[in-house]
Amino acid sequence: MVAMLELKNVEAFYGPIRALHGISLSVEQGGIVTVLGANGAGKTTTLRAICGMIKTTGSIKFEGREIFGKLTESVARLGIAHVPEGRGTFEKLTTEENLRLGAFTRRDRNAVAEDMDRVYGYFPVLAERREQQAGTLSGGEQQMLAIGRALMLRPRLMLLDEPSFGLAPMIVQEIFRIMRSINENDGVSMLLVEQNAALAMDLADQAFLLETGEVVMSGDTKTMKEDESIRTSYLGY
Amino acid sequence: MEIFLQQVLSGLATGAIYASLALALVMIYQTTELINFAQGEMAMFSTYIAWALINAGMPYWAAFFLTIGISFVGGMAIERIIIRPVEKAPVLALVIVFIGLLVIFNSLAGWLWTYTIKEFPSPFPVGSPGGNTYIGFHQLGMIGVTLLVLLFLYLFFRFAPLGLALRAVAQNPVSSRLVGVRVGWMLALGWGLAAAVGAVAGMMVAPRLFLDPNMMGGVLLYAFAAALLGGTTSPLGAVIGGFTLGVLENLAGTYIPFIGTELKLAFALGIIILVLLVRPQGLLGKKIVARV
Amino acid sequence: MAVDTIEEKLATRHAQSQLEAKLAFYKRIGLIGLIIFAVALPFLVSDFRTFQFTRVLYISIAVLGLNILSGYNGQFSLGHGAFIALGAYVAAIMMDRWGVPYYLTIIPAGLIGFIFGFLIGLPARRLEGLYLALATFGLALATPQILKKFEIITMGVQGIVVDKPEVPFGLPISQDQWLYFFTLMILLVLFWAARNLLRARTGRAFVAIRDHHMAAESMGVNAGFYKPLAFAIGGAYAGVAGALATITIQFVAPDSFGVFLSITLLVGSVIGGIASIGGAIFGGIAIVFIPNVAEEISKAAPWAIYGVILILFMYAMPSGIMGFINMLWRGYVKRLLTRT
Amino acid sequence: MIGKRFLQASAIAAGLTFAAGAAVAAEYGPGASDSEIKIGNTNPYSGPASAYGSIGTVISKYFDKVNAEGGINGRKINFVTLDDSYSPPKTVEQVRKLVEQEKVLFLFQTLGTPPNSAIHKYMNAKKVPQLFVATGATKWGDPANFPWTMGWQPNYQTEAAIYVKWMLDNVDNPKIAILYQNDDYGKDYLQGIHDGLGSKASLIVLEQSYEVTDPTVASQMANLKNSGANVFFNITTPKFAAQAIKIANELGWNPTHFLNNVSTSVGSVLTPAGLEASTGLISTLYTKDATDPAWDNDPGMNEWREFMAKYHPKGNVANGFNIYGYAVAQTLEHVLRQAGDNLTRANIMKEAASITDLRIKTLLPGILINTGPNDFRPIEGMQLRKFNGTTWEAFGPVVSVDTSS
Repeated sequence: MVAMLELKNVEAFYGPIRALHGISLSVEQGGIVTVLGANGAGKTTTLRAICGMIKTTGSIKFEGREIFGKLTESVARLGIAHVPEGRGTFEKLTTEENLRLGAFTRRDRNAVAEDMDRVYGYFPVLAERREQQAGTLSGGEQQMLAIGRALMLRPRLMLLDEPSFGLAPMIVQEIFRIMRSINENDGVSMLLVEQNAALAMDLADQAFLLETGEVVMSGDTKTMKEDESIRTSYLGY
Repeated sequence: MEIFLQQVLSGLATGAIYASLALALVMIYQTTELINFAQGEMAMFSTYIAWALINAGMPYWAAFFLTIGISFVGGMAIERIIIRPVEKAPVLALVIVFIGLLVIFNSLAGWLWTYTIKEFPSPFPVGSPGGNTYIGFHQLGMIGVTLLVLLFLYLFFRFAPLGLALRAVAQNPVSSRLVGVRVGWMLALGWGLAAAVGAVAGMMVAPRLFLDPNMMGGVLLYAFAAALLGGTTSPLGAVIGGFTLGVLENLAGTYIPFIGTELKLAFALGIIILVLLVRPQGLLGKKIVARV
Repeated sequence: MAVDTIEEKLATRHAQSQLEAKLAFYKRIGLIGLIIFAVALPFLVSDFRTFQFTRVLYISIAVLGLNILSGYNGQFSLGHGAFIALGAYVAAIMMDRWGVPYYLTIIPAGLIGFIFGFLIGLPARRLEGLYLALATFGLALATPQILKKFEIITMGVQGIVVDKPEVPFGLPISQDQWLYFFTLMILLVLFWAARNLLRARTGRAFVAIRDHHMAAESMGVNAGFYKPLAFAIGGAYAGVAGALATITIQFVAPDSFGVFLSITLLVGSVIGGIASIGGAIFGGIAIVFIPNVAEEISKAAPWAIYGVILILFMYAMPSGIMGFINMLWRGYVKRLLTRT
Repeated sequence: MIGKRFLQASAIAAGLTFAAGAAVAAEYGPGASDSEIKIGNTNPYSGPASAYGSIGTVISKYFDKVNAEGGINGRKINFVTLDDSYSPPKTVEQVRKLVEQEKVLFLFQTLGTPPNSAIHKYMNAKKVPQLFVATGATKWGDPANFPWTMGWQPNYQTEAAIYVKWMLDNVDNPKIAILYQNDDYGKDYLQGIHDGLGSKASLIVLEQSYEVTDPTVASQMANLKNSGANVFFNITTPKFAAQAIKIANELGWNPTHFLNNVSTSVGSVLTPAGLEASTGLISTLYTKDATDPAWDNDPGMNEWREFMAKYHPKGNVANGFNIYGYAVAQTLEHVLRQAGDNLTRANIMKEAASITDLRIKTLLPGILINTGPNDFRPIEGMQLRKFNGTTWEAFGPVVSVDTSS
């Protein structure tokens, strides 16, 4: 089976500084893949490289097509929705306007309206906050909004950058539960970057471990969980 | 009392001039947080285009809408061709480019059409309602058109996806890209809109001020002040700012002998600065309280 | 070559600073060379050119004031011409009304510029970016109107004519040469003072406020004092420049100080490199000579050419001439580093 | 003192020139030779006052014509005109360039009161003629103190005095309102009105000023109307004049309306303002107006039209500056022809001060140019005219009011 997303030997640079040293990884159709690693290991950079947000070399294929070197907005138009680090909320717009923006590239009005209802179905709290300025939402609500906005693109692949960051455990649980059902109900593949390895390993079927810009270990999450070193350094038990 | 009424109405009519250009300023400010100092000269140049079209025999309204179209495309072209290379340069470099544009348009207009003032037709009837001496049909029409443009912009930003995308780019270009908004074209769209709104402003004020290359030079500062007073991100604020400024200036010039007509602008600016000291976001600008 | 580890980075930085210390010596030699050139200049060119360069010098002083205010302290001013007008009128009135010799007008002009600048700077503390731009733009626009309004003091639209300074001590040079040296001397003192000021506590406070307002405040930098101080210093430099302008041109009138003077200063400041001391000289050169170049190219529409030159300049050097030179310099240092 | 050394130096230089010149038949100052006469000029070609730049342009074109027709006494005119943006410091720079580097024989038609004020002293110290300056201020006609500077057009104060005199004779119980531009030109007129009124200054009920940067004078006009005045002095440049005339009409205010000469163009002021609204305006004119149908078949104007068509096709015929520039250039041509082969600075000045009854065909009938060693005011006569809806009709004789006393 052809991988939905395939990175081969991807290097990425911040100015003269190389942040990724030839990463290769892949996401299967309908799968959830998590990228683990310490701060500065290159997790966020990997997502940015996929979206053409930084200078890269190597090959990035989405559904068999080379997307390397494309503009960020063109990548989004292919059906890759990026839920960025820090949520990227349009703070001065209302919740609903944020969601409408998610569907900016789509022309199928009726389906957009359906999707809007579906997002409100997943996150009823957003429906309550519909006309509120998004900047005034709580952190958890903004995270939900970010995921909802990504969903509005009707993506085939979602890139999620630390959705648990700075949120209370209860809310994190809730968000991860919804992510699973999005994956199952809507068939959206996911590439998840997480610090909270335990949670991520539970959700994902595949995991890649990054250290200073290199993949040091990969495999399906069940086997990975058994690994001694992973358990002590990332899972903490 | 009669002079008071006269000055207020005349102030509103003048305020419409400031408001219409302030609207154009707000268009570019929304997306780039910059005040385009060349906006007035661009509006003046558009008005010359309309004048040339009308002089070539085109009916008024055809020329009116064609000019808006030309200005829109022209504005976008300026962004794509001239502004784009300095998009990432320091703000002041952009300001210098704006100043460059200002002098280019001014000089070009003088060179092409000379500095002799031109009469520009009004689409509204001559005279005034009921023959009153306070406010004529044209001034009323000008105020009406300003409000129409405002309504159009309100609807556009509120309901059109492109309008929404423009606002999004203004706030968060990175996130905008992630949802597939072509940011570069949105900036160009902002310029196109600004040029189009400016063209309307120019064509509305020219019958009052008479068309010459310096027609909008003096208006720019007022429009700038009006936009800030209203809150630079709010089209409604810009319009209210414009009207307020027009009236304020007239009343100060009339009723405060020391200020007189010589310092009325300085006085009006002083008041605005005082307002901004108390309310830095302007009358209608929104202050956002973000939670982390 | 991509630099990878922190250790390597630190090592290169160390080597770099050592090298720069060595290069500083050459820099100093270069500076002395420039000063010698500046002193020799009036003997190499005609009186008219000398006069033109005198204009460059005093305009450079004003641009430096603007650089301190806008470049180092981040307060954007579109009204710096007002301070020049102030200094110019102080000098003109002292010379014309009270018969004060020209050389005694410089310090009062600077002082009044300083005080006035501080006063303007007080409300400006609460105005950021565009608001400050508007306020100062308004100031620039109101300057000629105010000068006309207070006719009793300023002689209104007629302006004031003053005498051209005589060469002192029987020196065998022309009046234009003497004026040039007089201006050059003041310029050197003011540039030296600016350099020391900006390297000292005050300069660091200016920059800290510009870059991280909140952080600077929390670290005990009193922005409420330093921001008006930057205005005051900018005003003082412009005031001195104004007095020198009066002495050089021998005439002041409200029309000399219109809005475009202020805009031109900003243009010069940005073209020279706004956050630099040396850039002010390039700014002065640009202000005096670009219009002449534009005029050479097209008599019909010199302003259009002027605008095109400005835009092309910003394409080529978005951080100004000094920014461009610094970039070349850093490239050169880097090349030296990789060679060692 | 203005540089004594300078004066001495230039005196010696002048002496040398004289000595060298005596050897041959012709005498030349700097900038003059057997083949060329070099003339300097500054005009605002850039900046907010660029509108005046068309004067410099039309003068250049006129000298193109002169050169194409063989020049003056066999010499081509080299007219060097530089841009000063109407900024006095720039004027000083450009004028020094003209005098010291370009070494022109003299300056001609330098434009604007502030720019000319800035170089006034310099020109007289250098003893370089500052001829026929383009400003109507009074101070240019002062041969005793400034023997190297001469004006050309009637000065603003004279004009104002003419209006005042006529008004006092013809308007019952006058109450005066004034709108003026807040600069040297407006203030000069204002001064003229005050001087003309003398002890009757209390007749002025309201004075309102405007800045050239103001977009509109609507507010001022409302106040002026409200003052209850029955006489209106409209001291404005073309754009504001057209606005003021139009607004007065809209306000239903019909005073005795004096419009200054600067803005009398039928085509570019009165037509935009509305010909009906303009009917009844009173002004003084000294040049013919191309847009006034009265001169449609005038031979003098036809000559001018031919010149415009052939040498300045881009020029706007409705622009009065094109007639002004043409007329003043013809005045200079007369002076240079009169100077013959004696082209020293001193002689140019002497010839400029000895014009007798010169008739320029684009000036109104009856306007003659006269100068003398003590009369540095070439045009002094003006004629009151009233606008009848299509043309300016003369009434009364050519008058001149002497304000020099």
